[in-house]
Amino acid sequence: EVRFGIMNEAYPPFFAKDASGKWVGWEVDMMNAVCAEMKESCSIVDMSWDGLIPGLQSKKFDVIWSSMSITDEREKTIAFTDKYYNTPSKLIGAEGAKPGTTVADVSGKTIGIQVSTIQSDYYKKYYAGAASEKTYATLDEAFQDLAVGRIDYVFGDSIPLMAFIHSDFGKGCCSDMGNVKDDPAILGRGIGGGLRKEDTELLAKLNSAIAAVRASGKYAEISKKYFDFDPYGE
Amino acid sequence: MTDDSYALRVDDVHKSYGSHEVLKGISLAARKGDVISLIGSSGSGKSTFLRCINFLEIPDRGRFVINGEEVLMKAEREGKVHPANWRQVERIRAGLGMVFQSFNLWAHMTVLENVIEAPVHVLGTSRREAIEKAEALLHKVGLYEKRDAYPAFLSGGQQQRASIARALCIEPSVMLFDEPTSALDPELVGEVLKVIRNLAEEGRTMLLVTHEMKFARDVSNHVMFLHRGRVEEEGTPEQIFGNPSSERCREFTSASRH
Amino acid sequence: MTDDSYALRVDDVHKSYGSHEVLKGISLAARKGDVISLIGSSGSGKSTFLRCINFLEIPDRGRFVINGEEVLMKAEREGKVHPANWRQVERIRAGLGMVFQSFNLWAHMTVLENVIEAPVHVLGTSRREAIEKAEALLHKVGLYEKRDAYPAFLSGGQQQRASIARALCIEPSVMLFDEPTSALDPELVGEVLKVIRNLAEEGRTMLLVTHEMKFARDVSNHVMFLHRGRVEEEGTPEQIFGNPSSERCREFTSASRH
Amino acid sequence: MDFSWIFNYWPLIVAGAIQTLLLLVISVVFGFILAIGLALAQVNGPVWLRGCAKAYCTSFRGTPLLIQLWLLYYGVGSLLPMIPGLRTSFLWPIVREGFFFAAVSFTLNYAAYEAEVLRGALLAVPKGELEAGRAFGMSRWTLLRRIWLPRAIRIALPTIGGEVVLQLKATPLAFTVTVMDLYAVAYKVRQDTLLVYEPLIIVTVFYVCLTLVITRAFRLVELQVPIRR
Amino acid sequence: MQTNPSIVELLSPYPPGWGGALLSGALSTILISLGAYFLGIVIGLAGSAGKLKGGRAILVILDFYTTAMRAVPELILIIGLYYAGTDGINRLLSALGFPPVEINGFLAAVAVLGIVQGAYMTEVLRGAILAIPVGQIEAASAFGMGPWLRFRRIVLPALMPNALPGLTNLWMSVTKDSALIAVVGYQELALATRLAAGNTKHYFLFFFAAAVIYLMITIFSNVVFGSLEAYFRRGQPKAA
Ligand SMILES: Nc1ncnc2c1ncn2[C@@H]1O[C@H](COP(=O)(O)OP(=O)(O)OP(=O)(O)O)[C@@H](O)[C@H]1O
Ligand SMILES: Nc1ncnc2c1ncn2[C@@H]1O[C@H](COP(=O)(O)OP(=O)(O)OP(=O)(O)O)[C@@H](O)[C@H]1O
Ligand SMILES: [Mg+2]
Ligand SMILES: [Mg+2]
Repeated sequence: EVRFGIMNEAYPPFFAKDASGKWVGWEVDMMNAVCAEMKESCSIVDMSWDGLIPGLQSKKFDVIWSSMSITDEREKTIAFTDKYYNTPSKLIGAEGAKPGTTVADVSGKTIGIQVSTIQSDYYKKYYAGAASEKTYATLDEAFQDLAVGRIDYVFGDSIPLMAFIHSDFGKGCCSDMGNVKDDPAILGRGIGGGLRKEDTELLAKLNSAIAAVRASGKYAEISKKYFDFDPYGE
Repeated sequence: MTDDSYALRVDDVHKSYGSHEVLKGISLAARKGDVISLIGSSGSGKSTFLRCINFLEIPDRGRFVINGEEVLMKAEREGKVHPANWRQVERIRAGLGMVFQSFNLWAHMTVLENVIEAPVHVLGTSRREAIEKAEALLHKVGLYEKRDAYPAFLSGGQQQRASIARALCIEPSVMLFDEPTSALDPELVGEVLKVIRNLAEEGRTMLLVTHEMKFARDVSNHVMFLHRGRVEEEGTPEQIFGNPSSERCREFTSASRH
Repeated sequence: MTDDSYALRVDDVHKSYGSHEVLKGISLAARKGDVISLIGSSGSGKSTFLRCINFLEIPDRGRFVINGEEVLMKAEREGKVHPANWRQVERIRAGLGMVFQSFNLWAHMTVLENVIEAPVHVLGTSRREAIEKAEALLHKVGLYEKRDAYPAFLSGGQQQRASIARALCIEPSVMLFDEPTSALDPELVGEVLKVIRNLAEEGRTMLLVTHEMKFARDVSNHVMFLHRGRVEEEGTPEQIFGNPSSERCREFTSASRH
Repeated sequence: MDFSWIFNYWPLIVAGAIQTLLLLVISVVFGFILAIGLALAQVNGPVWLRGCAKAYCTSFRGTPLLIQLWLLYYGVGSLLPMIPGLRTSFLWPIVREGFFFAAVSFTLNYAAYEAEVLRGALLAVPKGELEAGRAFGMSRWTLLRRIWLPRAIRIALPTIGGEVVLQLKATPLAFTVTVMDLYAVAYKVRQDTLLVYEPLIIVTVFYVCLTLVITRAFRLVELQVPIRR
Repeated sequence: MQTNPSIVELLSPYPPGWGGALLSGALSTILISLGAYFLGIVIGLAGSAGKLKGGRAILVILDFYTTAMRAVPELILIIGLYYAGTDGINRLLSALGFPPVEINGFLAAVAVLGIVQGAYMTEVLRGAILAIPVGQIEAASAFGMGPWLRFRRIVLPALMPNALPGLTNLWMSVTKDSALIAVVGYQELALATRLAAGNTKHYFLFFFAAAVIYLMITIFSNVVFGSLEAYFRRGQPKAA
């Protein structure tokens, strides 16, 4: 049996526990597909973010499957599978702001970024000199501040950002500034499952299962339910 | 006679706790230099009467003239009265010294701090001056060595002496003593007697609750016997102790002689 | 004479607070029915001595035999001693009644509850029986009407009487009274005198701290005069009050007569 | 254990520690002053004031601090720019920041808890000592300043010490309004490196030191007046 | 895409409404808090007695306990006990040839929160005991009461009015600190609220609902603590 650790917060459409306590979302469907491919029975263990790494290390479960970005820094501590999705990053701004994501566009403005994301690395490399940064624990808080005008942009993954813009709350206040220029070195690594470093056997199995799901068309089938584009990225 | 000629004049004080009427109309008039003793059995309302005079208990009824100043009262619901102006009461209190039956020293201050507290923070005496006066007083009551001790570490009599020194240090024109010698040995009682006599000679007025008849007789020029919330009998010490007219008073005073 | 023939025997009690040596070796021996008065100036260590006898203060040194039972002591650091067995101390205390100088009634209990507390919870008397006895005692000290009042609402003398009733209710074989009449009027003092005489006739032993020389003379068969932490003089009341041999004692006792 | 990350993060750590300290000191000092008023209102204020103070304490102790912070930051905070002139005044850079809202809501919350403690302590001061003060002609204010409060605070000292430490533990919530306190820095390090214990240990060491300082300070005040036992 | 459910639908006790999840979260919150609180009281009583009466060694230990347990973030305690602790125990067990055990997350949380509460309570109770007029305790000793009887009959009733405000505060904070148990995968009120809000994006609605539930818990507790205080203040004259 393979146990998957998912963070016990709601991150729709990727994962969320519904009111009856059932796990739903793209990432959950993906997990089931990968399990079917591996011919393993799977279960979900949910934890707060604080509990994920200790839970993995003390073998409460085997894989972190919770939209975790792959970074060099993190790879020092745990092992990652190949990416299973990678969505573009974008800026959203106040309604009526001029679309555009170049350094000149954001110059002198304040950008809200979720703590310790690939976007915050990207900010450091490109925007740091021109714009100032505000760090948030969650994107939701950044959205709120954007709505009341404390910050000028939110920089993050395009999927939650677009979901916000289309929500009741975001509709009136904010609009899309466009995707940022890609930098594969930072943004290109995508989301992967996290494993204990010694579990190389499971890692190999997961990697081939992910590839198989992608190749068999199952991936596209799942994605169609949630998105009108391919979340795998380039 | 006008109010002005009295240092302390109290008329018809009433006080009840719930349905229990403790004071049923007590009056008193003291001229400057008078020493008036209040005697009476335990629970007869002596402490309550003293506490009404400085409004620690609010009397239900009564008229109070202290140092020539009448305490303004206003009517409340149920026919009771209330001081109209607490400022005035506070000002008047600063001229009244009180020694409590249970001492009530401030536990977070040393003896010396207790004694200088009111002079410094109520009367505005300079700290140095207050300390000088306090130390002299502490000498007088034999407590100089204990000036830096906290009340919890004192013997009963020492606490009582500290409490007396505290009251004397504000040089009040009227003093209210609630059994000031209850915890003192005979020698100290003699000392306190001397102190009170000196104060009376200086023209200060004293109201004294005591259970020691000999002390009352020695120290006072007027004695009041309280019984069942009324003044049963009053007069000079000779009269009260030598030849009381009321039966109850005779019984009471003779008990100390049996 | 053996220890057994004494109801209370104390040898060479020492007690210091910090560098201040309060008791410098006090001894006492009381037979059943003895009433011993301790007199002495304020701060001379009378209360401290009483409190050492039931180990509210732990004496630095001393030997204690109470009701024929010796309190076991063990040596501690710095040459001081300590009761070896607190269980034993508790058992012995249950046979000692104490009236505190500051009454120390339990504030969260009514007068009646205060009085029956120890009989019911320490001695295991049935509640009904304890209440009966308590009510009789409260009658005797004139506090029956106040049995359901909380201590904070009592006058000083009423608190003292409640405290006396509380001590009597456990029918102790040895009683320690710390100025039991300080807040009482002369009539009540007479009552307490009678109570003590009755108790003595029943064979109970009493140790009594008092500042009222007349009371000490009337009630006791032995008087001890404490001075500077030592027993300066002791003897029968006639001797101490009539013809004291020490200068200091003469001074002290004569002060109450002037 | 791996502490190599400290080299990259130490400026953040220092800044975070300062933010934590500032939040603690501000909320404790101002909260305490507010608490005195609230406690007094409950102990001997007029009926309506008593009711208001009680309601304040109940609602601020009764709801999570996080929610109070959010209501203030997103609710009141979004109304602030509508006050004419505020945007251009010198106050704006202060009242715009999350730190301001964190400090205000921590202060309000701390005051509610502390008021309750003080209320009990004020009631525990022996009545006789207050009467003595009154008998010597002390005004309400002098009595409060010289007798009632000093006595009450001494009685409550151990509990107050605990409340201050509790307040220290509440400061991490400031991160939800973008204040990078020490705990937030540790959170960031943990997110970046996925190290579980090491960043928290730095926080712990800082908290322990601060708690030691707090408890020692309270001990010193406690020892000022010896207690007979 | 999502339709727009009404408030009634969102708060309905049956899924997909979140009312049920919130209420069962509230129940867990209360249970955890109660467990931790009573554990804390027991520890606090023992701790304060030790601090007041104990010898040097006990004092040092208790000082360490109250300082450390209050200073160390609960998160590290709970992670430490639940993860590192179980790790350690199981390693020990397997070395001894026993099968591994599972520490229940709920019990771990109650234990951690209770131990932390105990540290605060130790101080609250110590202060409350010190505020009892010493004569009342001496009187109890003088009448031959043993330590336990003395505590039960005299010290406890006398300390309660002094301690209750502090104890009430601790109860108020533990009902909120119990949110920490999310670390070990338990869903109490705060987490249920975040889930509901995150799922539906109706932040204000759910945070408001949660605030109301917390406030109800508080108001009910206030009634309980208030009547306790009134009871224990019997015999005290009114404040002037
Ligand atoms: N706060 C109070 N509430 C209710 N009754 C009270 C209160 N204070 C005093 N009493 C009652 O009023 C009566 C008079 O009390 P007071 O203290 O004036 O007596 P006293 O003459 O000073 O007696 P003592 O000589 O014993 O001190 C007593 O019966 C007492 O029980
Ligand atoms: N806990 C204490 N710490 C330090 N000194 C104390 C303590 N208790 C009493 N003393 C001191 O010991 C001495 C004797 O006190 P004690 O209470 O025995 O006197 P006493 O003879 O009963 O006097 P009184 O007649 O005034 O009650 C006093 O000087 C007092 O200040
Ligand atoms: Mg009286
Ligand atoms: Mg004494």
